[in-house]
Amino acid sequence: MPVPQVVVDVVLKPEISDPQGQAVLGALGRLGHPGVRSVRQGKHFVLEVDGDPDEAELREIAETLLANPVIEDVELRLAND
Amino acid sequence: MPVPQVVVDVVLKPEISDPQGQAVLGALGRLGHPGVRSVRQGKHFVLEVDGDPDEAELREIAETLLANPVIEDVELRLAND
Amino acid sequence: MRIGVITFPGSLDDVDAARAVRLAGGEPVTLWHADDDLRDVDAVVLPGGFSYGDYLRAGAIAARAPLMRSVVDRAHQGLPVLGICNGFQVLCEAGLLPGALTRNSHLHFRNRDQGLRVERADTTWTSSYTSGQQIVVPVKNGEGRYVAADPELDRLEGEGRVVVRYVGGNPNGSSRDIAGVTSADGRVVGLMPHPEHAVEDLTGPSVDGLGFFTSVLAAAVAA
Amino acid sequence: MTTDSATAGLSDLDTGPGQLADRLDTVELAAATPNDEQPFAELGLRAEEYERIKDILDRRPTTAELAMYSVMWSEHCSYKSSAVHLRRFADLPRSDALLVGMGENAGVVDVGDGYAVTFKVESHNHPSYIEPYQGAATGVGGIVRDILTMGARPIAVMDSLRFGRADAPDTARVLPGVVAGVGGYGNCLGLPNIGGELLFDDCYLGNPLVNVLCVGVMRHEDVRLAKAEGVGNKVVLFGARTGGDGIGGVSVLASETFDAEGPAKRPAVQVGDPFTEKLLIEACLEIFAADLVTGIQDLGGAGLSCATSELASGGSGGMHVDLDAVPLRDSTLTPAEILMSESQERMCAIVEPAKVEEFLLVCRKWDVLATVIGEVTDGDRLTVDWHGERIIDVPPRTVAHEGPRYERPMSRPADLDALRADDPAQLPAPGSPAELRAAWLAVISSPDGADKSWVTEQYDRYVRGNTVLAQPEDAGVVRIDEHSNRGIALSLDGNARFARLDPYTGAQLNLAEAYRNVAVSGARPLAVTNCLNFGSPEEPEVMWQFAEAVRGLADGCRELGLPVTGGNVSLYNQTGDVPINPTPVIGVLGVYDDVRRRVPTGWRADRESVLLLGETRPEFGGSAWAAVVHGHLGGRPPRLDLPAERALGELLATLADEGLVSSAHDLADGGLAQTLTESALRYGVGATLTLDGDAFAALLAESVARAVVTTTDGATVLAAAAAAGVPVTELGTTGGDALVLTGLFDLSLEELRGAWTATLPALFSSPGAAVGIVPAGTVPTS
Ligand SMILES: Nc1ncnc2c1ncn2[C@@H]1O[C@H](COP(=O)(O)OP(=O)(O)O)[C@@H](O)[C@H]1O
Ligand SMILES: [Mg+2]
Repeated sequence: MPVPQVVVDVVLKPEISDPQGQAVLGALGRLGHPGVRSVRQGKHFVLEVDGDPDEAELREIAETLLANPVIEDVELRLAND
Repeated sequence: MPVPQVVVDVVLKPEISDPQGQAVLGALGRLGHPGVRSVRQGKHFVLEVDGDPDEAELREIAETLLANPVIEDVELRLAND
Repeated sequence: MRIGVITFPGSLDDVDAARAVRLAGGEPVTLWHADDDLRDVDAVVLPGGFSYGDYLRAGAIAARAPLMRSVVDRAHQGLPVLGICNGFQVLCEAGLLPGALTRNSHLHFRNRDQGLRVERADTTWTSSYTSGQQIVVPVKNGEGRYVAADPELDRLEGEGRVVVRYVGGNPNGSSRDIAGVTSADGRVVGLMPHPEHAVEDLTGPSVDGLGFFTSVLAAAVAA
Repeated sequence: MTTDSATAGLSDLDTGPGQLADRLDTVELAAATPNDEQPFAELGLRAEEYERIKDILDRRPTTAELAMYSVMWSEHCSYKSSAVHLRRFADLPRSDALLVGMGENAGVVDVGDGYAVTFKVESHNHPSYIEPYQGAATGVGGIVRDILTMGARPIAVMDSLRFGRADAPDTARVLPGVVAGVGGYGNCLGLPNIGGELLFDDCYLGNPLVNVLCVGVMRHEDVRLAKAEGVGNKVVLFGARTGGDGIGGVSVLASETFDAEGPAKRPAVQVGDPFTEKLLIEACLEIFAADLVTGIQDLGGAGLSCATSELASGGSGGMHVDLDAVPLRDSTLTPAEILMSESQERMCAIVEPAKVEEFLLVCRKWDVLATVIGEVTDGDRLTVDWHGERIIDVPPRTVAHEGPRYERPMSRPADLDALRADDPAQLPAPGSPAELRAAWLAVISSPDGADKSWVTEQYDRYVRGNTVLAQPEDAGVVRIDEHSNRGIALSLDGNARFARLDPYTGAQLNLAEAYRNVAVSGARPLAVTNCLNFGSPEEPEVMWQFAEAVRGLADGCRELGLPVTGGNVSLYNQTGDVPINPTPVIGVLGVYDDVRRRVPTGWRADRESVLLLGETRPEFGGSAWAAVVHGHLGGRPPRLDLPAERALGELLATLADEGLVSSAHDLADGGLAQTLTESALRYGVGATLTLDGDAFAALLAESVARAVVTTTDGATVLAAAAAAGVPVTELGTTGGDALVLTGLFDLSLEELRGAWTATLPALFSSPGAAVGIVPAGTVPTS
């Protein structure tokens, strides 16, 4: 039986500047990929949980530990596979 | 018209140790979330492209520039919204 | 006066902070992150370092350590707290100070001797300075860029909550050159530069950092 | 032992004969199937080495034994090509300062007041080429564990780096990652980086050098050794879990050359975890303080194979390990893979049964995983069980200390005479003051001569609060006692151009430079370490270079009265069949009774006399001027003069002790021009100077045994120099915002600073570099 997986993506809020994304964008431009217009870099977590995932608990983990709500937004999804 | 978005998730290859994920896992245990059994931490990129995304080009960008193919795997998806 | 210095797993400048306390004339008291007892200290320093490797976000995991609950409670009752570098990051993550510290704009760790202007010489930790005084202390960080939303920054400026500002170059891209901020009551202060590395002629670029530690001692005497 | 290796899968062993998927290759099976074929050649063993293993065991080895012998008999672990030469160091006259000599994890030196210092350099060249950040990071981790293993608290690191041409695309890939890795790991451990080297040359393009030094301090009585003694004592493995990292790395990759396609086998890169290492350090120091171990060894190259066989071999010989007890990160590992894994941040200790509980308690406090995996046994066999069956039964000495030794053939490089005949005296010299000025600027703004702060600002120099001098000073200086102010100084130097022209003299010149850097800083030189980076030992010309360098270093140490406390050999540094220039990196440790007497390089005050100590000759062979201005390498290196170095060193120590000089800076690559530039720019103080005689030689020749000092008491310094037999030239006086060379030209500090500081940022500050993005096609296909 597959272990339930939860994927959490954490991205900087749009109003917070993202030097890593900027650096990637700059490099892509120089390397001949001018079609990329913007890049934002965030974090990606894959959690495996025992038994049935408790969505409320996972959301709390994501919003209070994995992300800093002062500067970051969170997206969470169950990805059983 | 929405700008086409491409999402790239970069994760460490399974055989590579992931101290970042380990640190999160340890914290979750101490904070009373023993149900989480494993955590892997990776990077999450959101790219906006001009016009129609050229999937082959994007895949190349993801695999050779956004990730270090020696230690990382890549997942790419189009996320028009 | 007893000044606690907390050691988290991955704290590095705890010995330095304790030395600075001693050189200022205080009694350093070691505190362990996993305890919940503040051992009757009169003030607390959260030192620099990489708590839990800073693998998740700088300061994020340490801010949730058992001892931090006591620190937060006592800080709300007026206990003086100083966060240096990683300590500043922990205080922001714990909600004791506003804003957040993120990856430097140039994306490198940077260690240099840095000019600072003391904007507020009336906090518990800066009373040994004069307002507007310029000092030199080391900075060394990879995630030292102070950020907050613009209205929040306006509010902080309006309330005079910026304690120190970078001069002669901004080492990490911090908003409005902010190097350190304070709580509304002036008793909790956080800053990215390392005053504990500027307390001896032999080992520092200056002895300008000593004032942070003498300030809190003076405050205790006055109280 | 740490490792200079990247890694390869051990797929041969998974499916090799005798290891059927459902049938474990046990000692019993090996005895019953003597004729099974085994993949010894794929594992880097020669046919006669394989035969010797069979002789030792009186049967064929099991798969696990074969794995163990192959890694331990690799060049990297067994020093099979270099050992016969390295003996020269052991033959040096015994030094009173040496508490623990060569052969242990690191040598230990008495620095007075009951303090002992241990220091050592290690290379992590090949892994850093494949994955610059992690390769360099794990290099720091490895050498730090070596120092910790001796019982010492690590107190500082240094890094000596060499890359291909500064403007080559692959350098833009490798350098930023290496620097970030050295910084990322060292900063996170809380170890100040106090110095190093950064040099560029085409010969390192496909084979950069990443050499890291760590230094540690302890009390004399705290010295720990790698030996397993006391029957019944427990073997405890602690630190990170064991994963599939770097399996077979040592044997396969440190003993293999790189061609354009990179290493032949797919590497499994090791990812460093400095946070775990920091906890490991604190836990170990608590364990040492409570006297809980009788022997200890770090796990580096060859992992458990190395640690168990070295501990057993260093002790009474008997040890039993139950491999099932090893905590794994990956449950699919085979026993051979567990034994060879190079997972980082692990240590192995021998603990008396009565102390095991307390040991485990300290580990728990620091969140360090610790597991009893075996015990010291009677007899002289190392045995290992897996799932209740015996898979290893060997005499540990044959694995760890009695590996093969070769007298490799040597021959003097065929091109050496032509190279030496190509005298730089034939190069066009600067004909006018304007040309000389241009040559000065070219040298100091070349990637080798330019300001290194782009690199060194990425390193924490302040942590621990005891750093007295760090980059860009001549030596890194650390206080080791806050009350007595006892301190130490360290410098690493490795001029490979000189060594290419003459490896014997070149090694001595590097020793002389490191010695001089320590001496100008006011310390008394005390001991030597080294990291010898060379090409393939199977090339007779390389082997000759190696032997000459070792002979040179040993002779130099004898003359200066310094012991060699240890070192590291890194061979197979080449691209295709082109070896790197021989690169013996030499480290000298010095000591201060009172570190407040340290002498910095920079000028701080106006109106001080600027004096040049030592004698200048028109020596340009292997010089920075010839390389930078003419792309030339030829002729003879500068004449070595160790008695003059010694006289200079003693004079400088006296001047420092008596507080007679306010600055001192040695002359090395780039000659006086480089030294004046650095001293003036440090605090922005200029000078007005007059050069006698040939201004070109005065500014750009690289004669040895020289230093510039500044003083407010010129007469006394002149007298002291005369008494010491050191020639002195009065150059002029500090002050102003320019270097004014009377009758020649002026260089404003502003222009000088612009030229000196712009080079590295212009090369390496592209936005992509910081996020690891470099032009396609430059990533090694591995
Ligand atoms: N990779 C490095 N890491 C740390 N410090 C470095 C590095 N490279 C150069 N430095 C420092 O920069 C300064 C200049 O280096 P170098 O010219 O090689 O010194 P020297 O000629 O005195 O040996 C020294 O203080 C040296 O320690
Ligand atoms: Mg020097």
